[in-house]
Formats: sequence, C-alpha cells, structure tokens
Amino acid sequence: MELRHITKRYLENDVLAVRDVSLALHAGEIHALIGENGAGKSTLMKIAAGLLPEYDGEVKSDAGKVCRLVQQHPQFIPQHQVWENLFLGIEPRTRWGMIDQDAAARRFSALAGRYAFPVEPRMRAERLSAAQAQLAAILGALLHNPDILILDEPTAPCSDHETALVFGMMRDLRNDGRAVVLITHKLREVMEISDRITIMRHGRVVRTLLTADTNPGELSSLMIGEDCQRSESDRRFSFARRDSGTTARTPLTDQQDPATAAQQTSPPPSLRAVDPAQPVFELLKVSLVRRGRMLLENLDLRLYPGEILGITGIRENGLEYIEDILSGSAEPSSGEVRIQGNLPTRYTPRVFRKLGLAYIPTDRLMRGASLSSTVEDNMILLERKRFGRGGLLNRRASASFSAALQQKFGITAVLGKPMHTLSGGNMQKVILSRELSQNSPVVVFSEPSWGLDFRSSQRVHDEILRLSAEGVGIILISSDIDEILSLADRIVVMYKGSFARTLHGSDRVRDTIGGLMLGIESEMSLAAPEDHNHDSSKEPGQ
Amino acid sequence: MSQSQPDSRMQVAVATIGAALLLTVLLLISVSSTPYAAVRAFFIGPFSNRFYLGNMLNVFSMLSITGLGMAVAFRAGVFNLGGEGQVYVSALTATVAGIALASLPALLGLPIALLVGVFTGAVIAGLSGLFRHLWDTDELITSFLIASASIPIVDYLIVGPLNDQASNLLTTERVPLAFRLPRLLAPSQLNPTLIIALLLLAAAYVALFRTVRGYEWRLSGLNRQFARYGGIHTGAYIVFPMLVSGALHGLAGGLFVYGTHYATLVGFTAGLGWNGIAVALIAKRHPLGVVPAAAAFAYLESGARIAMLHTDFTFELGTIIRAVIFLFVTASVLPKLGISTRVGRSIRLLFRGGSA
Amino acid sequence: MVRTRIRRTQISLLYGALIVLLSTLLLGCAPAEDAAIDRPYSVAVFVPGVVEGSPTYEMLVEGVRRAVDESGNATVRIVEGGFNQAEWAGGITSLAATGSYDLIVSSNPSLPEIVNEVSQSFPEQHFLVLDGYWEGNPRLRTVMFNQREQAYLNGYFAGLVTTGGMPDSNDALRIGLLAGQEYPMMNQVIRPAFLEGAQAVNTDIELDFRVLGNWFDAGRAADLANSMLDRGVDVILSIAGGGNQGVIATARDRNAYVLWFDSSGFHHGPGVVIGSSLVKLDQAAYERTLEAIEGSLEFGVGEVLGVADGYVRFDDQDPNYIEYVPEDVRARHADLMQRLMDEPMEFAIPGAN
Amino acid sequence: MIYYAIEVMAPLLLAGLGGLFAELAGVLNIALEGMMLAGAFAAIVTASLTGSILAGMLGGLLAGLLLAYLFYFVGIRMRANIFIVGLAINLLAAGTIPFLSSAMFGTKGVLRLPNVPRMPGLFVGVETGFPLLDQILFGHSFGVYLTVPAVLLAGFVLRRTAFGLRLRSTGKNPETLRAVGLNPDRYRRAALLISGMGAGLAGSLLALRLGVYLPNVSAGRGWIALVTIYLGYKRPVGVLIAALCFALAEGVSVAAQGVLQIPGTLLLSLPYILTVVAMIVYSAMRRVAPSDA
Repeated sequence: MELRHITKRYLENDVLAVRDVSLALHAGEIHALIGENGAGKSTLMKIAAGLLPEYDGEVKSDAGKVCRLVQQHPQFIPQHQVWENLFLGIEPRTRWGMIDQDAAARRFSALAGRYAFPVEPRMRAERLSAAQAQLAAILGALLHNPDILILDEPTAPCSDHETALVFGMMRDLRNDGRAVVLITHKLREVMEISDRITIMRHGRVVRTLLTADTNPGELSSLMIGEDCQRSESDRRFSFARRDSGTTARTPLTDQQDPATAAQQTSPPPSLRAVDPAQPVFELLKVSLVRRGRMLLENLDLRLYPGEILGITGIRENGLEYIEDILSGSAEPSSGEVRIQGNLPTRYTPRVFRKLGLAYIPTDRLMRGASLSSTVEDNMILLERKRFGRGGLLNRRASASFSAALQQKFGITAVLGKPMHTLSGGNMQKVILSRELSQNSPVVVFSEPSWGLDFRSSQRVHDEILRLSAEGVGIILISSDIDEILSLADRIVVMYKGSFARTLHGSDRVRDTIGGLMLGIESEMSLAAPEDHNHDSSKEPGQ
Repeated sequence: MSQSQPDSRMQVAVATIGAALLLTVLLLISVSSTPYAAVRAFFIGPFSNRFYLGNMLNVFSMLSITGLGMAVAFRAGVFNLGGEGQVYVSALTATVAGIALASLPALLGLPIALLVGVFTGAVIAGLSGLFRHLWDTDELITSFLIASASIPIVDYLIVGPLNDQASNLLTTERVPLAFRLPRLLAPSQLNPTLIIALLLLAAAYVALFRTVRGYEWRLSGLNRQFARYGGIHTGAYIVFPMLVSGALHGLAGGLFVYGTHYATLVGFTAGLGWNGIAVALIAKRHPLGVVPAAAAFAYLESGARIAMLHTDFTFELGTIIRAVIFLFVTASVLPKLGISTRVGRSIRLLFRGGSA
Repeated sequence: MVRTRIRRTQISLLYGALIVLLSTLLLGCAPAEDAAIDRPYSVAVFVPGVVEGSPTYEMLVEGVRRAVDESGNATVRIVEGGFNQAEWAGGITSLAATGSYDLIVSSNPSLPEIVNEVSQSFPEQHFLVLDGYWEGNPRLRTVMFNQREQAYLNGYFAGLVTTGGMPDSNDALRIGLLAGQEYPMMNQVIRPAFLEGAQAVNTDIELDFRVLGNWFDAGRAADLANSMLDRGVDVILSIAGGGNQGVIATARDRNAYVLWFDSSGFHHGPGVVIGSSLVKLDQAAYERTLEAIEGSLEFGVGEVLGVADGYVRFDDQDPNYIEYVPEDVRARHADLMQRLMDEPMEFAIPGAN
Repeated sequence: MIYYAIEVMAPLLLAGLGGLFAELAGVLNIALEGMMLAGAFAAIVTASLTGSILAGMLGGLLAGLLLAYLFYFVGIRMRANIFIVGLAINLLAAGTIPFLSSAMFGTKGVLRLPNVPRMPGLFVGVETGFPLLDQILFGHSFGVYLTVPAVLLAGFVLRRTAFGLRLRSTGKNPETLRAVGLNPDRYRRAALLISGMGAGLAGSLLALRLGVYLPNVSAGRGWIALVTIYLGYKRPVGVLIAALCFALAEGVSVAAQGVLQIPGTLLLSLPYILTVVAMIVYSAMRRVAPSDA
C-alpha cells in the first residue's frame, strides 16, 4: 500500500491534522509509526484503512487487499458477547440465514488459540479487562484476514506478558508476508519489534529509517523536534536517585512564575499541618465481593505524607477495582478505609473528597471529564462551592480561576469550548489542574500517562514528584512497570485481587515485578522479609 | 466560529418556517370554501381582539410552565412522562384545598391552595424519582404509569364525591370568589399566570445557569458518572429534578384552576402536559427557548381555534397543521440552532425561533 | 454542500406535502357553507363536541337547518366546540363576542349554566339550549326532555326481555347498563329510572352497571360487555358513544341484546339492537328555532317535554323492531307508552336552578 | 377472564413486539399509538373493499408501514428529534383519519362499512377437559393465533440472525456498525418499518374484532405497548409476559366492576397501579438477588 500526498483537515475544529504525507507500507514488514500526541499518526492510519472518507491525496493499494485498523480504544457493545461484537458484519451464516454460531466459535477459537490470546468468545464484552478487550479487538481485525494490519497503541493496557503475545502475533503476520503497522509511544517496543520506523511531527513525516540503524535517543529527539536534554533512558537514570531513600528531590516544574497566579485564587495549602509520622491514607483488611466473586481480598495499606506508593499488576488482577475502592467509587464488602485517620461516613467520592482525597481516574472520558461541558465547567468542578455567592455562581471569579489554572499547567485550549475539542494530553492536564488545585493531602493517580505522548506524560510525572516533595501522599496505580519503577518509593504488586508483595529498595527490579504480576514469583523465595510497612510493628493485628 | 455559519442557519430557519407557513396556507386554501377568511382567521385571528389575544397569552403562560417543568427535568437527565396527570391531580387538590380554606383571607388561602397543588405534583413526580433512586426503575415508565393511574381516580372524584351537585358539568364546586386571580384582559382568560410564568422562566434560567446548584444539576444531566466523581450527590439530582418538575406541573394545575377555570373539570387539562414535553424539546431544553416554543404553540392552537369558530376550518385540520409544522420545524431548523449557555445566543434564539 | 443537501431534502419534503394536499383535495370537497351577505336572522349552532358520529348533535343540526331553510329568511353557522367541556365557555364567548348572531343554539345539560354566565358579559345575546334546563335568564330559553321517562321506557323493555320475552333471554334476572362516564344525569336519573322500569316488570331484577371511562374505547366496552354477560346479563343498555360498537360486537357473538338511547339504533345491529328510545330533539330544535326566527319564542323559561308531549318515544315503527321482537312484548310495551301518555312521570332535573 | 385477557393481550403484544425492534435499534417509537389508529382505519376500509379479513389485516399493516416510513424519513434521515416526530405522527394520524373518513364516507364518527367480514374464531368449541387450558388455547379470534408465532419469530430474528445482531448493535452503539462498513440507518429503518407493521397489524386486530372503525379506538394501547417493552426488559418473551400482565390487570379491573362495590371509574386505574407495583417488585428483587445474567 502506498499513501501519496495525503492532507487532512478536520472541518469541525479546523485542525490540519495531516499535511502532505507520503508513506509506503511493504508486505512482510513491521512498520512502527511514532510521534507525539496530535502528530497525525492515527488520522493518517484511519485514512489508510478507509475510515475517513474526505481527504486530499491518494491511497494506492492493490485490489482485493484488506486493510484493518485496530483503534486505540476498542469500541465494544458491552452487553453483547465477545463473538457477537467481533463477527458483526461478517457473520457466518447457515443455509437458512441464521448465524452459524458453531462456525463462528470455531474460527474464533482457531485464531485465539494460535496466538494464545486468553479471550472467551461467549463472555460478555463488559466483563473483559482492558487488555482482554484490546486482544479481542485485534482478533476481530484478524477475522477479516487482513493483508495490512494497523495497530494503534495496542499494548497500552497490556502487561509484559500480553505485550509478548501481541508481538508474537505481529511477527507471525510478518512472516506470513503481510504488512503490520504499529502506532506507539513506547520506544522500547519500537526497538524490539519493528523493522522500519516512521517518525511524525505536526502532521508531517519527519523521517523514515530502519530500526537497525537507529537508537532511542535519536528517535526521541526526532519526535520532539529539538535536542531533548533528557532522552527516555536518561529519565530513568534521573529517577534512580530516588532509590537512595533520601528526599533530595527538587520540583521539576519548568514554569515558575505562572504558579503564583493560581496561588492567589487558591486557599493556602491545608496540608502543612500534616504529621509525617501519621498515615494519611489506610486500607484495613479491605475486601470486595461482587456477584459472589472475590475481586479484592484482605488488602492492607498505609500511605505516609510525601510518599509515592505504586500499585501495579495486570489490570484484571484487581487494579480496576482498587481504583474504585481508593476513590470511594465502590463500597468495600468488608474492612475499612481511613483518610487522615478518619473513617468515611459513606463510601462515595463526595465523602472521600471531603476527607482530603484527590483522584485522577483511568477513565478520563467518562469519569474524569464531562465532554459536552466547557473546559471551564470541567475545571471548576471541585471549586464550585467557592464561586457561589448567595447561591449564585460568580462567573468572573470562576473564569479567572480557570485562566490561572490554564496558565499554570500550560493547557492549550479555549476555556469556553466544550471539553471534547481537547487533545488527550490537554484533557489530562485539565483533570490534573482541577484535582491538584485542591491541595489535598492524598492524591490517587490511576494510569496517569495512558495514551499520552512522551512530553505530556513527562509533565504528569513531574507533577507527581513535585507533589511528593510538598509532602502529599500519593498512590500511583499503573500497569506500566517503567512508570512505577521510576516514580514510586514503594511498590505493591497485585495478583488475583491481593497484594502479592510490597517491594522497596533492592527488590525493585523489573523482572521481579513482572514475575509477581504473573503470579510466578510468589512461590520463589525472595530474601526480603515480609515487613511491608515500616510501622508494621505498631499494628498488633498485623 | 466562522461568520458564514449563523447566516446559513438563519437562512435555513427562515426557509423552514416559511415553508411551514406556506404549507399551512395551502392547506387552508385547499380545504376551505372561504379560504381568505380561513387564512385570516388562522393567522391574524389571535391578534384581532383583546379576547383572542388574552386567551392566546393565557395558553402561552400555561404551556410555558409545563414546558419549563419538562425542560428542567431533561436538563438533569431525567424524563417525566407524567406531566398530564400531575397537572390534573394537582388542579384537583388545589381546588379542594381552596374550597376547604374558603374562610381564610385570600392572601393566605390562595397561596396555601396553590402550594397544595405544587406539593401534590411534586410528590407524584418525586415518587418516580425516588423509585429510580431506590430500585432503579425507569422513571420514564413509572411516571407515565402513575399519571395514567391517577387520571381515573381524579375523574371519579370529580364525578363522584367532589361533584358540584348544582352543575351538569363534570366539575367540582368552584373555588371561592375571593381566591380567583383577576382577569387582565376581560373577558379573556388572561390572568397573572402570565407574569408568574415569565418570572419562573427567568428564575429557572438563573438557577440553572448562574448558580452552583444549577451547575451541579446540569452536570448530573450531562455526565452522571463525572458528577458523582466530582462529589456531586447524583442520587439527589434524580429525585430533586423530578420533584421540581412535578412541582411546576402542580403549580400549573393550581394556576389553571385559580386563573382560568375556577374549578377542576373532567379532562380539562387537554394535553397541557403532553404539549409541555413538545415545548421543552422544541426549546432544546432551555428555559429561554421555552418562550418562543410555547409562543409558537399557543399561536398555532389559538389560530386553529379561532378559524374553527369563524370559518369551516375543522378541528382535524388544526391537528394536521400542527403535525406538519412539528415535522418541518424539528426536521431542519432546530438541530441547526445550537443553544449555548451564553446569554447572547439565547437572546438571538428568541428572535430567531420566535416565529417558528 | 451541506446546505444544499438540506435545501434539497426540504424541497422534496415540500413537494411530498403538496402531493398529500392535492390528494386530499381530490378526495374530499369541503362542505359548502355559504356566507350570505344579507342576514336578516342569523343563527349559530354551537356543538359541544363533534357533529358527525353523534346522533344527538346530528338531530340538533338537522332541526335547526330545517327551520332556517323553511323560513327562507335566515342563515346558520355550525361551530364544533370539541369534547373538552372546559373549552365550551370560551367557544360560546367567542360566538357571542362577534355580536353577529341573533341566536346561538346549543344542546347539552351542562350548557345552560355556561350560557348563563357568558350572557352576563353579552346581555344582548339570545340563546336556545336544548337538552338542558334553566329558568330566569331573560335571554335564555331551554328545552329539556324527560329522561326519566326515557330511561324508564328502556328499563321496562329490558325487564320484559330478561324475564323471558326474547328467544335468547336467560333465566337470570339481570340487566346491564354501560355508561361512557358517570355524570349527574346518569347517576341521578338514567340509572335509577332504568332499574325502576325493569323492576316494574319484576321486582327481583338486578342491574349490572359498568363504566367505560371514556366515550370511544370500544375494545374495553366489548370486554365489559363480555364480563356482564358472564354474570348472567342478557340485555344491555349502552350509553357509551363509540363504545356502543364494542357492546354490539360482543352481543352478536354471544346472542345477547342491546338497547339504544336517544336515537334509533336498529341499523347498527339488526337482531342485536332490539330496542331504541327516542328523543325528538330534531323536532324540538326545528320548532323552537322557527319560533325564534319568527320572533314568537318566549325566553327566560325552561320547558320539560316528555312522552305525553310526543318528544320522548320508543321506536316501535322500525321494521327490525317488528321483525325481531315478539308481538306480546311489543304489546306490553305499547301499554306502558300509553300509561306514560296518560300519567307523565315526575322529573327532578339534576342541577336545575 | 383468562380468555378475554388473551384477546386484550394480542394487539398489545403485536404492537409491543414491533416497538421492541425499534427500541433495540435505538429509536423510541412513541408513534405506536398513531400507527395503531391508522392500521385500524385502513383495515376496515380495505376489508370493506375486498371483503377479506386477510386483506384488511394487510391494509392495516401497510398503513402502519407508511407512517413508519414517514417516521424514518423525518426522524432518521432528517435527524429530527425522535420524540417530536413521534408526537407529530400521532397528531397526523389523529387529524388525517377523520379528515379522510369524512371525505370518503361522509362521517368522522363510527365508520360502519358494508361487507366487512367478521373476524373468525379458531378452534371454537375444542375442549381438553381442563377449562383453564381451554380458555387459554381455544376459540380465540384469528389474530390472537398470530401472536405466538410472532413472539417466536421476533426472538429468532433478534437472537439468531445476522440481521438481528446488527439491529441490536445499532441500538447499543451505531459506531460499531460504521466501523465494519455497515450503515446503521438501514437497520433503524428496518426496525421502524417492523414496528409500523406490528402496530398497524395490532390496530387492524382491534378494528376487525369490532367490525367497525371508531375514532380513538386504540385508546392509549400504543402507549401501553411501549410500556410493555420496558417492562419486558426488551426481550420478546418479556414483552409477552408484560402484555399478558397488563391484559390480566385490565381483565381484573373489568370483572371487578361487576363484583365489587367500588365505583367503576376508580377501578380503571387498577391496571396501571398493578403494573407499577409489578415493576417495582421486580426491580427490587433484582437488586436483592443479583444474578449473573
């Protein structure tokens, strides 16, 4: 397939997403497409897959060649079974016009078995974990027997294990003489799997090169477009000092003065009164049972001021539920949650927030934002009461408040426009700005850099470190081991709804974590004793 | 936004309204033996004298209140399909209260009677909200069913125990003379309900778009999950909007009695609740949009009624014309008229949609 | 491009609507309604409902038209007020407000009070209301029919039927009455007089009274009729507007009998509808309107017309009646008619002032 | 009573099943009422013209279809507000039918046309020895026997065919259809047309059972049919049960008028009250004992 001089302008927001791009895809090759968010990768590939009808330029491909795109957030109908979702439009039929469910199941199982994808065809789609949904979506594309398969961030929700499965599948297709395109942010993956790499920036192709001829440093500077002082590998080193246990961290804000603008509208930070020896957040023997299934079992956890506690694992091993427990979105079946020593009266986000918790959710589109409301309305969510004067909403005050936040966090957006006009990175910044404007002593981050480009996730990480330096207790839920390793002081690994192990210091090795996530390491004896928390002796029940 | 967009919207709006009116004229001409008189009665009739003008304004004020009652529910993402019954039941309770309190001074008795109506409507609609909150039953269906169940009960009470023995109408006794709202354009039915309706619309606009509660209210309607995440008590914003919606319908019922009919007659609401839904939808759920929508509705209804009285225009013809105009207006104008929270645009809407 | 698409669809919609319009034009010609220039005496008929489909209002219109035609010196306009009684006052007011009618005619028990109130604002306007009663308003003339006698006639006939007068009469002494809605005249006059008439035949006869809830749901009317027949009813007086059709359908299926009220209903179900009480509303409307045109009508009074006056009757001339009803039953009923001719029944009019 | 309940149920069920298709395709068809009315009118007219019950039912079906197409054109093609379109179509039916009736037959009232055949009863007089069973199974009017195949067919089409899968997917998320190159509007149209046919057929049953057309003969049954869809949790069998429940409640209310000393008008609210109670009890039970389904 060949794309020639493709230009795409979105009429709705007048954005020139792709500018005069030409790109050739070869059979028998894995082609990585990298670039920051908004570089035009996804748009270009949608055009290649024929999903965007109106564009300038030419897409040349041989007749009969099938091109399938697996989008970043697979859209399934949650109430339908997996196979019903995947076979939509290509239902095998019996003579009488019925769907041949057996044939469908056979085809599905054959494919899933071939790549060892752990997806059940008769499961309801809503019960799929994010990773399973991703794998299912890939299977759905494969059912069409594509000659060209485009994968947009396929490994975002995947653990190492699932990533390996996806890569195996990609190699298999390549060896079968098909073309595979991988859109990703993860340079490590790019280096591992691809044959060729195209870097895009601001809607243009910067360069296409052979993987063998390049290195991550070069790629990231090409992506960012300037000589980046800290390549990805550098970044990891810069965080390595955290392992020493000292608190010699400096806030990594790159904008100093605008911060004062927001400071004026914010109340003085309330967290100064925090006693560093008292936990700001505790889980005590928390379990969650739903429909007779034990989703979370007997979790104990203590978070101290200034600490970054990382929780990682494969998502369906409880990460999605612990997010709900930590944020007050779900009520534990047993056990209790304490925020700054207080028991919540009810398990609702409202009460948790009152007790001093801020929360950046995984699901930014539904939970984290109201897409049809304005950016400003999204920003003032938590401060709304403050702009009430005798019940009336003081629009002038709320506007200056959100303008200050916008400046402080460097958000590129028009405040009066609906939230859905924002890019993913800006949307996350809006959410961050809102949550952090509260100066809460506890902040829960769940998958804060999912789907963000390098620079955006860098900013998020900087914020996390800055908060920690200010003495905020932080829980970081992430299935990205690198993110956890680079940021967290302590790491809790979840496996099947329990905390498999708490790691700090020298235990914090990638392979160890990877093994724990998969439940392999739990049997292996690790030298570290089971003192999860430095104050475990204080708790007689421990 | 580029400059050309509002212009083209304007053109489309004018074109559709023009087409709808043209169609109405054609319909009138084609079926009437006195086409000129029919067209004149239909279009000019409502403005031709105090009586018709006042009646039209009265229809407008009633529809504004029920339309607003629907719009506020829609804004919170809940659906009240029982407005018709709520108006009816509340009218009855307000009537009964007024008759029972006849010995009180009007300044005390009338507000109490109206409040009884408001309370009745709020309870009936609030029940559906509460059921949804407690047991997750669809408030759209339960509000419809509860209203449907209450209508025969009211019918029975009017014909049976509460019947005015001195009248051959299916009606309750009339409310005390002192309680009745004064007529503004006698002998038309226009009464201070108009002022109350306009005040309510303005108040609803301020409450929804200029207050913290209104912010929470709208947010709950737009994205309940987000609202809950932001610490908004979303359960309350299911029950509360239903209560308010019911209360507005209850007020409409009370005012219908004390302003217009002075009694509750069997079936006298005649689509007030249903039309309120249409008004709210045509108004795009916006309190300020309710004004042109209700005005257009009242105009059409009055025009049809007058044409019926003075020419060979028939009841069915009025129905057909309204249906055709619905189809036209909703099909092409309204999706193009985006209503934002900005006052300026809303005011522009007033002018733009005013003749719809 | 988007805009042109909208235009195109709009235009096509317009054309579609035009086609619909033209086809309706071809199908139906509007009833001719001459707007005469000279109007020595103009009459407006306010129909509290819809004329077509309502025998009472058809009689009203027919009677007034006949009077107008005959006088040769008058015009008439028919105005339909719709079914919502709350809007009747507005309709009457609108007509009176025009000031262009010498007489407004209407018909319904509830109209006199409405008219009385409206006439306070328009003291020059004259009204004639049939099927209603009012005394003392100097511009209002009412004509009432003795509905007690009318219901009694039906009841007596029903009594004859259920006591074995017809081939398909059963042993149970139960008669049925289906009402569209409950209203004062129904509850205070028709229902008791119907039972009274039946019990004049046999004091053991019971009445099964049902309410439809509206005047159109024939499906439910059929179910109600079925339920009545299940309980031993063999003859039903149906006063339920369109709902009567449901009663007929059920009665035909299950060999039961239906009685009609106000107009002759035999043609609706030969052999099923076996009795009809009549009110000569057309006659009264004709006579009183003609008197009004000639200037001889007395206002301010209310008259009550009954069997003895010849305005309330039982339709004993219809061929179906003669064909399906046994002679002895007809004879016994004729005796009753004669009795009522000689001794009119007292009639307490509900809501009379 | 069971016997009549089943007769009452039949039109509700047909309209409800039709509406179910529209609902599953994501279109709330509140015009069922108007479509039923049109179906009733057209059924009597065609039955009178042809002298055939079947032709009458076909006529009713086509009338529903016609309005459904109008619904599709304005509501889906023109992207109008579905609710207003529904109201408009109800108004259109309520206005046009008396207009046509008056123009063609000279009356807006009861339309008694010559030559309209009676709806035949099937299996009249068949007995098994179990009276209850006999009431349920035998002697019903012809149309009633259409309902059982209709439920089975609806279930089969929705669950087992590609068309059904796509239709259900349209209602849940039309984007998924677009993603595989299918046009969701096609399935919305099909669903609306099916709902029109169901409602039109239901209307024809109402009218042909009586042998006449009456203004407002549908008497709110279109709305009740809509309720049965929700009450039946959007499944064909659920709609069947819901329609039966409502019909039984109606039957109780009709029968109770003759037995109880409660005023008849008051009893008319019974079906609605029973339905609300059933709905709440069912929802509350689901809450208490959550199943995995």
